Amino acid sequence: MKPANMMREMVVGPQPTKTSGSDRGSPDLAEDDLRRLYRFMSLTRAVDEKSWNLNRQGKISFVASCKGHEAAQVGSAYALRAGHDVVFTYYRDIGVALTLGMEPVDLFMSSYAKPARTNGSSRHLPWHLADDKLRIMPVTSVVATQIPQAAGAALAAKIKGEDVVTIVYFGDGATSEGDFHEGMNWAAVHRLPLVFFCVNNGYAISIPVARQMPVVNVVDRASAYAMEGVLIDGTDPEEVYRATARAVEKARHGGGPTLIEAKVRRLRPHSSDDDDRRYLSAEEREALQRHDPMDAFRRRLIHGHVLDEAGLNQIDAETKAQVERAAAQAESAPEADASTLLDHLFGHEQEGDSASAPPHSKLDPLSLGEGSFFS
Amino acid sequence: MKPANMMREMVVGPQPTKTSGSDRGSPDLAEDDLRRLYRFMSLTRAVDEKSWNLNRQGKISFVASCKGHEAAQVGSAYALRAGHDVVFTYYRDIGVALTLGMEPVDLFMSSYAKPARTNGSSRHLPWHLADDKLRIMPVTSVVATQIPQAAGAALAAKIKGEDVVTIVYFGDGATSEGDFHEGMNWAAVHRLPLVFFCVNNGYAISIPVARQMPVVNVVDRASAYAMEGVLIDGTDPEEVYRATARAVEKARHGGGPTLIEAKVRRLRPHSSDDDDRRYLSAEEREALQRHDPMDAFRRRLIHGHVLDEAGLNQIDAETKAQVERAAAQAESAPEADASTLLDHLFGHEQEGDSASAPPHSKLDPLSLGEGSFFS
Amino acid sequence: MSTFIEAIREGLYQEMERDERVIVLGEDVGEGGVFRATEGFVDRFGRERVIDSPLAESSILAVSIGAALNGLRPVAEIQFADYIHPAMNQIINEAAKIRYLTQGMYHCPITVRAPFGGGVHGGPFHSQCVEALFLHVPGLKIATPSTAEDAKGLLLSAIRDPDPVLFFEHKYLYRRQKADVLPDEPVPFGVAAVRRQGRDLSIVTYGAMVHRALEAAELADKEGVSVEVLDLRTLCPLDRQAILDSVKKTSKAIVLHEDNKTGGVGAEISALLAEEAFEHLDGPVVRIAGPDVHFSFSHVLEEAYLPSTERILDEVRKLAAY
Amino acid sequence: MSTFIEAIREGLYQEMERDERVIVLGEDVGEGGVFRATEGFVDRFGRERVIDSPLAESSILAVSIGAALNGLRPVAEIQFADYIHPAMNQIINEAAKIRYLTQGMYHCPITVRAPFGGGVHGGPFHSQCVEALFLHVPGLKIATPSTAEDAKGLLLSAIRDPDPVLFFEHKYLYRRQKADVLPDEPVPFGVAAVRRQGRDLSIVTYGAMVHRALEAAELADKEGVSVEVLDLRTLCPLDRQAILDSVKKTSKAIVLHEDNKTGGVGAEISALLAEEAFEHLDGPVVRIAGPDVHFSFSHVLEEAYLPSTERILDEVRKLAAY
Ligand SMILES: Cc1ncc(C[n+]2csc(CCOP(=O)(O)OP(=O)(O)O)c2C)c(N)n1
Ligand SMILES: Cc1ncc(C[n+]2csc(CCOP(=O)(O)OP(=O)(O)O)c2C)c(N)n1
Ligand SMILES: [Mg+2]
Ligand SMILES: [Mg+2]
Repeated sequence: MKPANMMREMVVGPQPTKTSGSDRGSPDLAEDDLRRLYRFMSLTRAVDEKSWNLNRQGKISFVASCKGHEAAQVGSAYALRAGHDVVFTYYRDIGVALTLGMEPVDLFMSSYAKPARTNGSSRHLPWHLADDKLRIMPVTSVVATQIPQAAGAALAAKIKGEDVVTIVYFGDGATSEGDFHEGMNWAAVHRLPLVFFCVNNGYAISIPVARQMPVVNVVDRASAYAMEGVLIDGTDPEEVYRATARAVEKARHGGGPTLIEAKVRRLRPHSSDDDDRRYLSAEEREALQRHDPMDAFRRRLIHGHVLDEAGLNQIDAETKAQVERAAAQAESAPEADASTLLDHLFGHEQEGDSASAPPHSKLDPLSLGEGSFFS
Repeated sequence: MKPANMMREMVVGPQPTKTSGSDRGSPDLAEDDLRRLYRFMSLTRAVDEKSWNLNRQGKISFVASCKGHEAAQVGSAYALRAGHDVVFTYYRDIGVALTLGMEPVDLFMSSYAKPARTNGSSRHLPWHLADDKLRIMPVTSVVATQIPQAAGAALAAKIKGEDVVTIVYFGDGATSEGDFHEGMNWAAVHRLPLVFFCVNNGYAISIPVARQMPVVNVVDRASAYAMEGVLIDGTDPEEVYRATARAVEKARHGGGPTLIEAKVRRLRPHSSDDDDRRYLSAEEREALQRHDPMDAFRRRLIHGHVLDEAGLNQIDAETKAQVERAAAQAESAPEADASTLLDHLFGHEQEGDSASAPPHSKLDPLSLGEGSFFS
Repeated sequence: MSTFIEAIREGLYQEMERDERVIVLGEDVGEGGVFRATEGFVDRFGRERVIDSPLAESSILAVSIGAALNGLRPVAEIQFADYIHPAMNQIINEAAKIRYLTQGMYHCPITVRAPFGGGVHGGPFHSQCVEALFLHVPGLKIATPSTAEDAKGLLLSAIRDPDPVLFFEHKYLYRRQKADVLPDEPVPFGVAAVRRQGRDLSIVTYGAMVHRALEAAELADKEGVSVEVLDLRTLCPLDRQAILDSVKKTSKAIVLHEDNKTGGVGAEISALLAEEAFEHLDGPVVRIAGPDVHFSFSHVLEEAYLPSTERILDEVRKLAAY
Repeated sequence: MSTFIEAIREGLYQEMERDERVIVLGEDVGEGGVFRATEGFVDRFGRERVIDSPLAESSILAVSIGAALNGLRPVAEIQFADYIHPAMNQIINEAAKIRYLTQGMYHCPITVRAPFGGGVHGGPFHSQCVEALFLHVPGLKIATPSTAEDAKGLLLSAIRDPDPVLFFEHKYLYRRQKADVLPDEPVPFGVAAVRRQGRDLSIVTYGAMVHRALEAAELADKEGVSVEVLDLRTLCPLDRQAILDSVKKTSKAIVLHEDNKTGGVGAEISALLAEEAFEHLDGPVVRIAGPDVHFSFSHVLEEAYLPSTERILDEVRKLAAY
């Protein structure tokens, strides 16, 4: 059993590297950074709350809330070089996207199923992030598939000799899939510049971690790959930032992959389609609410004289207003056009090969099926 | 790095159980047992040698030799209750089958692709064992698929409340597949009566373990599942027997699963289609031959006065003669009958439900495709 | 009145009562499953027979196979058919081949339940049709009930079947299809149902599209075109005789499904007709299907994807006039 | 003279010389691969670009996808097509959907090479045909060369293609097909080849069966039946026009493949003809295919499984006389 301080940062794994203090040279967070972290968390919370409310009003059909995950998402993304490092997310990682610079409207466009450049909006499910400018890679809803894909992206960076680090996000449930094992194994065998960031919220829908895996922590799995495992309190954005920054810099300098496990609590059901009262008692649900990362961080900022109550409220008011505008903009955006249904199944060009390549014949998706459907 | 005695039996994993001595009450091997072990190993070697020669003569088209694996196969199978415990093998496990009581002729029937009751003979590839009387479960050639299947068989035994232990064999390469991870995880979460028996011969075809996994030993993966891992010298049948017997009895008495890793050397190429001179130097190949389990065990038996040279040779002569008869019998057996091609795609009965079940209509495989092919 | 999903639940419950070898396993089945098919099962049958699996589909199938080989009758739930793909190796290379490769020494009586199909605003990963991926594989049976009665009756057959059955439940029907009385006995596999008699042309279909075909047939009737609607119920065994009989009677055929057109189940049925009913055909065999793209989340795109009653009616008119 | 497998090797080598974004990865590719397609590649291109993978097909695909998303052009080798199934999720749910779901923002230029097909005494796990499992999936291209020239030429197209290509190499042809001169330029996808002109009926086929069809056509010619043989070369894009053109000319069609009959590629081609060439057909569309069972190891059973020249000839005679 773990001691009471299990939520504190600790290093596990077979060859534990000393990570206490700032011996990896990861910069300490200045007050400005803390205020920025708070703003991103506040923005994330505001998007999440608004989305949940829109769902309850019947305006958007699906939300996988990230309430409770904000510190893990924002703190880790804050350690990345936006637009340079490669990012694989999963379906509730809006805090990662917002921290990297995605506009809230992009998230609402996807929730409203309105067509937009990013996130496969209108085709893909809400919050299935994709943005080439931010190097947020496309993902599906299929749990864990992005994990070995991230190994591929990291392998490419290594082959190309770039100083790009790849980070991949996933839940505790994802670690049961074979793809988790295969991705960890590849990364470790090839010592890839890759950070595995597991957000352990204790449940895969209704299934508690104890019915998913025989070990107490996800990081207990790191030793099977001779990989460093770092267990952190995912409700503390500073701790998340420091651990991620260290892992990222290690990866950037040839030190290979790290598995970070950020323990968080789910402050809402799994998704807007889930009713957690079926598997959690009122007491259990109430206990979860005590781990709201916003509350803790607010207290810390006040206590450290970084921001006072009024300053925090001011930020919250600003992000809320920003979010209201974004949601309204998405709500009034035009619906998808049915005539686009067949577009973009295949490319018509041979990228980078336009000169030497032969013309591909008959690549029009129209010829691949219902040619007359729209004609 | 492991100390020099890494090939000795040792226990790894997070909660190491004391396994030195005979404190689990596993019976020590009597002289009779040793002689029996030797006979099974000799028989296994004889079948293997004969098969290899038949392949080189062009009489049988495929052999996945088990030369070098005999002690691991025989020693472990000797710890099972034949016909009671459930056994999942892989394509080179003939020593397991012979020890459980399979007749050599059954193996040759499968090599000659002649129809027989067991091993899917004539349809399946050689040595893809299946024998319901011996409770050897059917397997395919697809690496690692049998591992989570074994968890299912063990789960069934647990649900039925039987004192049946399941054992599953696989190679080092198989541990890279997602199915290995998923099977280990199930077994550990459900504390199943299951023994994972990994025969680590150092290679997956041409790929050395170091390019397959980042850890030194397969048992280093056990801790990810809070499972006991036992590393043994797979060329020593007594050590193999003792470790397996302990794991089997532990499983039988509710102690849950164990991962055993038996280190062996491949004394032949991966299969009759492989040429290991492409990836091993002459010195490397020669060094492997120094780990022949037959030689070591013979010396031990002579030294311990269990059998003398003549006695050993006598056994070898007997198994050789037995094998010659079996091969000849298979060679002269009739070929498959083309008219059986469509048989056994589906069952025509509803097992155990004949009274209450409705007649299934049109289940004849003939109606499912080329109905007129043979008519 | 029982809904389609209640019929599933009742069938499963009845079989677990009747045969203690039956177990269910899958993600979240313990708390009832995301569609409530196993609601209350843990209370009645205990966690030993109602097993929450880790989030790992390959092992859900593999564990089912292993348990079946060791005497149980597992019913695996794949939460959405869209997530059956990680288990395809265990289904296609393992379950489907056991009986054939061992020449009947072993067999693999497992049932795999999976909600499939679109029209519920589920987007690309809660809408997929996967039946055609398995139709091609020898050794697998496939059921696709379209009514609440069949949902239960075919499920009883599936669970009692000695071979692997993929049981695809169209989730659009879960709460929309209802039955006054559910059957107590299994509905046999391989027997198609004529859902509506007709003279002028036959629509061969299955799953949710049965109901759109019936709507279109109703409208066509008002225009004087008599449409027969054949519900296949199971895709393997496929009731070839019923298809041939219907088309021999009407001389014209439309094959209808929601799944992508190319290489879909409709291709097999068209090919069957082109090969074995050629002399009886008075017109081309028309396929109405989803286009060869993926499902989309936007309701505009989803509607554009799904064969509509109007589109069916349109093709009926054209073919009738041929 | 180059064999089919040498043509593959030459094509791969040429592309790796030409474009340093091309990497190969797979089991045993470092020592040349079990069929020697990458013999000598490590010496020339180094282990950074010729990557021995762990034994794990899902990750071979996933790593390829991720590397493609990050700018490389991976060519993955699946040792035998029979082992592609663990990777089906990464192919069907991931690679095939990336461009469509992101509306072209991302695309996935990977090539997956896999030896397939029987006739080499490989038994149930070194003989499978898997092309039909992917034909149904929007977003995947599929090449099935039948000659050494096409083996190289289509491979160049595959590697330069901006989308995922499944490149299925019939292993029966590896050493049996030879070419004097290999093309230096890509052979375009989606253009079928008339391998033999004929008047009386068309055989539409691909892969190793092209050569059996030609044998049967030769024999039929002696009997006064003129058979056209159409080699599809790629199954997606499918050269629908060439199929329709050929059958409009001859009025009769046989669709031939080695893969299981039900739900095979032949079903799609038959359905296409039944739908779009109905008025031109003077006889049923005949499918000749493997029966709906698995491959067997016994040569007797394997021969019984595979469509033989005699069987093709027999069907040609019957259809010609129709
Ligand atoms: C392969 C696959 N199987 C099942 C699902 C359905 N599903 C969606 S989310 C989820 C639970 C995921 O849990 P976890 O990885 O812990 O992430 P969390 O949602 O808790 O953040 C499941 C089972 C899926 N999306 N993909
Ligand atoms: C899923 C799968 N991929 C590839 C193969 C081809 N193959 C057959 S044996 C083998 C190596 C297996 O190595 P290991 O598990 O160490 O067992 P060993 O043969 O060394 O005993 C490979 C790659 C296969 N049979 N199955
Ligand atoms: Mg979770
Ligand atoms: Mg090995």
